[in-house]
Amino acid sequence: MAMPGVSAGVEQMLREMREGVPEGRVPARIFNDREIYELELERVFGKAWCFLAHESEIPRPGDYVTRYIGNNNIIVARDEKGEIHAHLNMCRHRGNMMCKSEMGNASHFRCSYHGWVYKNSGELIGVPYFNEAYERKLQRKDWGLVKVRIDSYGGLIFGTLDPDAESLADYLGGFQFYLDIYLKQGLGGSEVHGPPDHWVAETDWKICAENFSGDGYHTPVAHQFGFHLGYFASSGATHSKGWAVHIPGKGHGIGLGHTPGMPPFFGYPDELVKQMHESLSPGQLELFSKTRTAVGNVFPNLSFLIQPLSLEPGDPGVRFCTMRLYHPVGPGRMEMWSWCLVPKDAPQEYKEAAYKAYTLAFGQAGTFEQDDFENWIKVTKMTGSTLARGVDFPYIQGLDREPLKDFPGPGYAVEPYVTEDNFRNLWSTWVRYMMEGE
Amino acid sequence: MAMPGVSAGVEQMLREMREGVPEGRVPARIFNDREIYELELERVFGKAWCFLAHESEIPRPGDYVTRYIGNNNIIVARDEKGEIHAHLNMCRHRGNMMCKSEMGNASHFRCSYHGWVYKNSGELIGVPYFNEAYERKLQRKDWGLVKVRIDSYGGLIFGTLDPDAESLADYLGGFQFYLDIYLKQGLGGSEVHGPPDHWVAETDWKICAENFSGDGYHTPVAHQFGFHLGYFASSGATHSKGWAVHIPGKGHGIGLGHTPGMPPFFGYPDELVKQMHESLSPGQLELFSKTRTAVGNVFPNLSFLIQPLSLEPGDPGVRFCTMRLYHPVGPGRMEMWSWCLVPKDAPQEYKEAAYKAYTLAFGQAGTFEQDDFENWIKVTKMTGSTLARGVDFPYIQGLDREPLKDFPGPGYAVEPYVTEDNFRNLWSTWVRYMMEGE
Amino acid sequence: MAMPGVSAGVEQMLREMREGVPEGRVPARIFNDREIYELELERVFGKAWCFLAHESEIPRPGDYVTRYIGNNNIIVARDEKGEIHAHLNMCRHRGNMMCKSEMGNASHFRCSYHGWVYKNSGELIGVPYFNEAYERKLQRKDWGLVKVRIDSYGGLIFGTLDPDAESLADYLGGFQFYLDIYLKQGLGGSEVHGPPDHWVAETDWKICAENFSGDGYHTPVAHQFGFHLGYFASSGATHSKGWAVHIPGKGHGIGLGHTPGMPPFFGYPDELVKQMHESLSPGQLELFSKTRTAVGNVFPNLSFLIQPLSLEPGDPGVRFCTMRLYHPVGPGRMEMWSWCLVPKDAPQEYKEAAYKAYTLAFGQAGTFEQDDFENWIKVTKMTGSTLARGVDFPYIQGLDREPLKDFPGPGYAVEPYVTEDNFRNLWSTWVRYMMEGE
Amino acid sequence: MALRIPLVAPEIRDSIRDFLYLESLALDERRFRDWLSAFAEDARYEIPVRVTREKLAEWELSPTSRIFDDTKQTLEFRVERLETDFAWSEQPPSRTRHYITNVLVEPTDKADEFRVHSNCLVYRSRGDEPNPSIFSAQRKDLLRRAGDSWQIVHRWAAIDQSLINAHNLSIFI
Amino acid sequence: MALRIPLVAPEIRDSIRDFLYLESLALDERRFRDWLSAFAEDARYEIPVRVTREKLAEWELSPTSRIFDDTKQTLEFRVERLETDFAWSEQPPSRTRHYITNVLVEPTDKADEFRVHSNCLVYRSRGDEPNPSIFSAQRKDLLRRAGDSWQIVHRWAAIDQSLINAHNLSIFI
Amino acid sequence: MALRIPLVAPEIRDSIRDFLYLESLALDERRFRDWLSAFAEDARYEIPVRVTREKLAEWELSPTSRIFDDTKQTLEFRVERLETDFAWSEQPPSRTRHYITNVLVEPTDKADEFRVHSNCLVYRSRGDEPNPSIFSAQRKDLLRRAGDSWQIVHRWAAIDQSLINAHNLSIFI
Ligand code: FES
Ligand code: FES
Ligand code: FES
Ligand SMILES: [Fe+3]
Ligand SMILES: [Fe+3]
Ligand SMILES: [Fe+3]
Repeated sequence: MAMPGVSAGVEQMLREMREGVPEGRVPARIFNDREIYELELERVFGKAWCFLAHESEIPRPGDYVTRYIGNNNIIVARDEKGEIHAHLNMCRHRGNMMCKSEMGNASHFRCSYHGWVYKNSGELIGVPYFNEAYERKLQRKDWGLVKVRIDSYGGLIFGTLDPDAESLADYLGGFQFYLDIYLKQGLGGSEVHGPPDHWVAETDWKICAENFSGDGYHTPVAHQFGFHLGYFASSGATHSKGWAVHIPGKGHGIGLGHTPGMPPFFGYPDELVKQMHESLSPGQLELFSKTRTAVGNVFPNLSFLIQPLSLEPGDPGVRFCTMRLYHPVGPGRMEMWSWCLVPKDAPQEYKEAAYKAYTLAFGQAGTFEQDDFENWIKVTKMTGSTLARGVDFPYIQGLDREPLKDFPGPGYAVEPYVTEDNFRNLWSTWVRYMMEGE
Repeated sequence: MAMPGVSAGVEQMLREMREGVPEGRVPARIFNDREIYELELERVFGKAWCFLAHESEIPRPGDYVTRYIGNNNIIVARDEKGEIHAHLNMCRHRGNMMCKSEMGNASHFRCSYHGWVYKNSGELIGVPYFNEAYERKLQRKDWGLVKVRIDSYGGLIFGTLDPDAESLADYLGGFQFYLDIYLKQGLGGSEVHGPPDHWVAETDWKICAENFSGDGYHTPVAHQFGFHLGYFASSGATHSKGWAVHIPGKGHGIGLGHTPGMPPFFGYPDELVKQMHESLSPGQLELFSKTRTAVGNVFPNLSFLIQPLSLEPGDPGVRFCTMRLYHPVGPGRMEMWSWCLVPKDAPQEYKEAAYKAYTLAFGQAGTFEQDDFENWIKVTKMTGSTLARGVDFPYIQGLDREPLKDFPGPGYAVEPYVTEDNFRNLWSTWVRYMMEGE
Repeated sequence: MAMPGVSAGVEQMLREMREGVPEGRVPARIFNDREIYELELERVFGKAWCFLAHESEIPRPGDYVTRYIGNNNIIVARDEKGEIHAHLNMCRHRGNMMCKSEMGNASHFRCSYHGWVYKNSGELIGVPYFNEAYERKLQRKDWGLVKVRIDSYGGLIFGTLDPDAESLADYLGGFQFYLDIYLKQGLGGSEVHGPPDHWVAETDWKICAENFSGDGYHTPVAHQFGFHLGYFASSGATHSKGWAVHIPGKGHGIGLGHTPGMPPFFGYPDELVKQMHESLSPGQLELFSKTRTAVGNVFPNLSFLIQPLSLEPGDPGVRFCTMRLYHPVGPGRMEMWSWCLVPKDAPQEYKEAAYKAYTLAFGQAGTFEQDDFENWIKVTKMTGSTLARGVDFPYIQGLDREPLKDFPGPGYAVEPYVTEDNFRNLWSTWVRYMMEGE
Repeated sequence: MALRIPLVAPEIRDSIRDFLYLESLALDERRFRDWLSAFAEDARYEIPVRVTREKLAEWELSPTSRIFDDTKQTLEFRVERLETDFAWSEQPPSRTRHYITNVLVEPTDKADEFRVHSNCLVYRSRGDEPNPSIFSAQRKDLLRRAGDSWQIVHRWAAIDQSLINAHNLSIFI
Repeated sequence: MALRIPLVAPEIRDSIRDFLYLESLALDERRFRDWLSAFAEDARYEIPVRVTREKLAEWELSPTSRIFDDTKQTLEFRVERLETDFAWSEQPPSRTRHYITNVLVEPTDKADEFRVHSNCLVYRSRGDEPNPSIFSAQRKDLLRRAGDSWQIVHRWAAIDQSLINAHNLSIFI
Repeated sequence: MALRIPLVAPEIRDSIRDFLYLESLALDERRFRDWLSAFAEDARYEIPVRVTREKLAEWELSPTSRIFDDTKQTLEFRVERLETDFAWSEQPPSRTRHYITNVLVEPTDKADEFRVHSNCLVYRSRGDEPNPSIFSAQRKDLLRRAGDSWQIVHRWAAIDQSLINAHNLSIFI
């Protein structure tokens, strides 16, 4: 019965969590624990589809970026034929790092230790002293870079370390419908405005993942200044309004906040709105046009947010879109990667305005981001203590609500925006991964 | 037989230690070992009565300080009725930290993440969107802050994480008699001179606890400069004189150093001495008046010291009182918290002089403190090495001495001041906690 | 069957490694893993003969240096009779560090905590309050410093924590023949030019040990600048030429690189070469005179290198000799200790020139050293990731080559210089230590 | 010789250096309104995103990505926020200390504007966290004479890290 | 404008700045008697205890608690101690480096006394510990002219941490 | 009084200080040829090995061991190397920032040469490593007038650690 390589304490906690989540209980301990972290590297990040890069980050042949899945550094490169490949960024000879930059362009990678050379598609093609040292006996084809399985949706490149993982399409399981709000801004779709900024935080990645699975509950308090000063187009009185949707069993969730009386797609330039009538389906249009805030998370650790920010108190503001990755680097420790996605076909001045709004609200110096992380490092600190190990948190919001009938999109949809249905789905999915195989 | 969650190696060491202490052997390994540290958090700091604050630190309704028991951050607050409460400083909703300051005054605590509001007495009284999000189903009374059991003696507020712990009075077990030398300086008793200074040291907390359980042995060497320059009213020749007392089975111990030929209570202002004839019992008076140095520790990690310091070489000097807490924060790593206690009813100029003497001798820049910590970080470093794991230290001083008959105070009292009886009691108590339940 | 105190995963890996090494496979995981590190402290550094100091570092009575074996700090001292002793640098009373300096001169060590005094030969001779505190009952002879067994070869002082270890001569097992190239530079032998410089690197010590066991393969690439700019007397075309020798079952290995057409002993002053005709045996002369580069490692972590460096592009350059110790301080973390050995009887100007060449090439700012460590920290980083745990590295160079007949020196000798025979011997020795006793 | 740049009159150099010290004192004493007043109405405040690139890459400081991309108006937005009771990231406030060194002043083609190079090491400590954040930045400011003092027309600061070791940047550089 | 304080004559500012450099050089070279001589007979040397408080708390630097609370006499006590062979906390000695920046000099109502602001970053390394201690402090000194040099009448230094990351403070700031 | 050293004319002190800033700017902007040009043909560049010793030891900076022991020729060797594509230790390049403070200038017996004391804190960041290396050094340079600028005749820098917390020293101090 016992889970191999798992302590009795953690196994017990996971079993109780599996029972508890449907009843609205989640143990504090999962948010800061070394053993949980190490188990996640193997069971969550070793199994799930994890985000690597957006195609617009490597537009030309030879372009590459280096990213992470768990603690594995991965090269994501576009080969000369335009095909994208992902490989562990480790030389097969003695394990040196091949690409030491975050981005670049190269058709071949040459190792700086003994000089083995690989094509950007992973094949080993150069071995010094192949005659003298190897007597031609090394089978080059067996020693290419370690391949990582990839697939993509709407420009998002995902990778999985699990050869037996289901397809990305099945993994997303309908969440694509909602991702389009971020990825199909206008006919040309979305592109990154530039490289992400990233930073380290003493935060557990799961706290962020939960928050972006649709935590509309925190906004009026954690970002109270925005309401107070009139920089955010919502009010405490109506802030709970909107919808929450998740894909049962998959862990993905999104919150769609609605501000009564606001014009459709407010904060977008008209011509972009016009484009979206073509780029989006009727069901998407109906839903997204009413959406002030779209805050969603793809299990495990990729999030998105669309939201307006006002530069003048009270005006509806400018809508911006951010994509963020929570990269775990230790117990209660992560790297935050934050991108701004802009509509490819939007006017340049809108792109600039949206980017400015993004930097003012998100990214390391963003005023919303700042407050989120301040809260999150404190949650992480507190949940690491011995007393917290005995504590469950309540996840009962919307526990006995019925899902909405004839909701335009797939998945399990409820009203209002402020609820915890998405979180329960996130945690039951997470615990299933953690207990995999037992 | 095996101790659950304890490695064979540590269990073996603890068993041998339990046998060895009465014979004067303590293993070096206990002073720097990750597993020991983690076990202590659970078995020592999760069970014992631990110091939280002195009542004079939170004199007014609403005053609070945040402190630690083990790695648990605790709010110690005085409510509007003047009653003192202690709670885990963690929001029950998602675990955010409630009070982010070391001290302050508030009748209510509002969480900065989602806005739950608690009274400073711990009750949950405010939940945003109670209707919209919770459909009024959350039982507020079930979700107050996690309460910590407290009790106090002579202004010292202690807390325990163990609901079944014996009473504080039983826990102190007579050590109160000796604590009075620190707590009843004059009729008004003692008060803190101000907030403690605290700092981090690569030191195991137990090294300090042992030292302050009455290590008169180290003084002439570790603090040799004081003897050498005439700033300390003792001499190598007579330094061993005095008494050592401990409470068997409780772990508390005190050393009372005596300098022949010094006037009673030397270093105190006369009027304070007059007051002490009222504040102290005859037995206490008899003993304390002969005491130059009173250095004691309440198991596990709260210590006190009264001692004179001379500002002019050779003069008897000024008596000061310090209270210190050794807060464990990792294997071989701690936070030192150091207070100066002054007699509430002493003349202001004496308080100032005593405080100046304290800062010159103790606190982070204190000349005695400096040398102690330099030694202690080195002990910690050395005891963490693989060879040290096989080494026992000798604790045989006074092994076959008889306790003193008709000693004025309770507990097991011996002569001279320089002996190791108190330490053996400290270690046998510690190992009992560590092996609890087996 | 199970190895006590070893996880199933690591045990499995070690078993497979034991099978795999002879077939040319070594698992990436050994280069960055906490459990492996902790096991090494006990099984490799707790058993092997480890380098402590060179006799020329403590020439006079009373001279001492403090060094490490594993995480144990060791005093290596020359007593008044000129005899050398090694002891754990820990006071037996409470574990304080005795010598806090890297080097010095003292006939006695006095502890700064309670004043116990030891002779530099380890005997406890002074105990304060021996009457008052110990009632004369402490057996001084039982409480000397913890002795470390030592032995030496050619000025190299080694120590072992294993009382049952074979003799140093047996341990070296013939490698002395090759060590002489470093230790017998001229009639007076070699001496240190001064204290080592040392620094911390996020590198596993074994990566360095392998490299210096004769990794001629990396030189043309890792140190390409030297070839490219003409500062190194070799060329890619001929760089593989030379010999590799190891002592089977002992783990020691050396690579001897040869540059065709270079004069014997080029880079040494003539008079030194003349001396070596006396200091070396005919077999040594024959071999060493043809050697451009001599790069060797004494298991586990002591390395040497002799090599010429040109200050003018193209000229043969000046020969220097470095000795280096890889001191493990954590998983994937080490301290590098780097000395320059100079021939005692060489002209001063040659010593200076050799030292200048050494600092330009090795030591923390050395241009060759810089590039080695840049590669090594990257190898360490990459081999710590979860995907790397499944990866083996190929060690097949020279797998079915025959050893050379009538080679002038002992051990298993092969041609060419660039091969992996030495490494297979290194790793099979290492894994034997790691699985000791099972 | 490349180690010589046309330097300006000592009084100007010293006055600008003192101005930078006064500016950072305002920040470190959390007098954010005073600090704002150091900026011209048309001021820009920029911190580009740094990317780890190979030696000869065309850029290391992203031409498009920024951590701060502010005007005086948006700086005021930030200051206004810090003045509320809800700026959680600065509650309790960070303890900062700006170490301004290597100040070099160059003339520009405008007589009343000067290009000012400085190194800025920012020490930041929060709560009871024993490990401070230390930020290192190269600054290139454009300063304009304003009466007998100065105004910042352009503050450009490049942080010397690509992965920044702090959970947020709720302070100014 | 709040970013302007009445500054003093360049010679005075420069001479005071050089004096502070000389003072810290004495400390970093462990010439403690020389360092003592920088203090006036009536000098005070103060380092208050810092407490983490909410933004608008009446104080963050304790009005009553101090880490150092010295007169010239007690500084001499400390120096005398450092001169013995038993000052274990400095045996072997700390390697310190005082980085003095942002020096601003204000006149006081006394013609021969000046209020001097400076930032002081202290780097301290001990033994073979690879991680140094780094202390950041705001200093406000009162300096008095003494012949053609200066004397410290009041050294006030506030360390920018409430939980200090060092096992002791056996050095001076 | 020991806190007074004969100081030099303000113009010289300021010009030398600016020169040191320009030199470090060249390093931090990786203009290594420019940096080389700051050295005289007969220049020496020395960083001694530091050893942890007891208080009264005859030396702490080894009289024989050095980390750098360079002439202008060997500095050029290093720069030439950095200009290749194979200087792996600087590929990608370190991001350095040299904080030069406490500059004191002393005359020597040569009218055109000056002894310059400075403190040098070097911040160095590499790749996506969040923890920078921070080096603290005391520098004593000998500078010689060269036209209206200066040349370094002797750069002597002592790092304030005996066990240095960096995997290499591929940068200059
Ligand atoms: S590690 Fe890449 S070629 Fe050897
Ligand atoms: S964590 Fe406190 S209200 Fe949510
Ligand atoms: S520890 Fe050395 S004498 Fe006590
Ligand atoms: Fe938020
Ligand atoms: Fe003491
Ligand atoms: Fe090499």
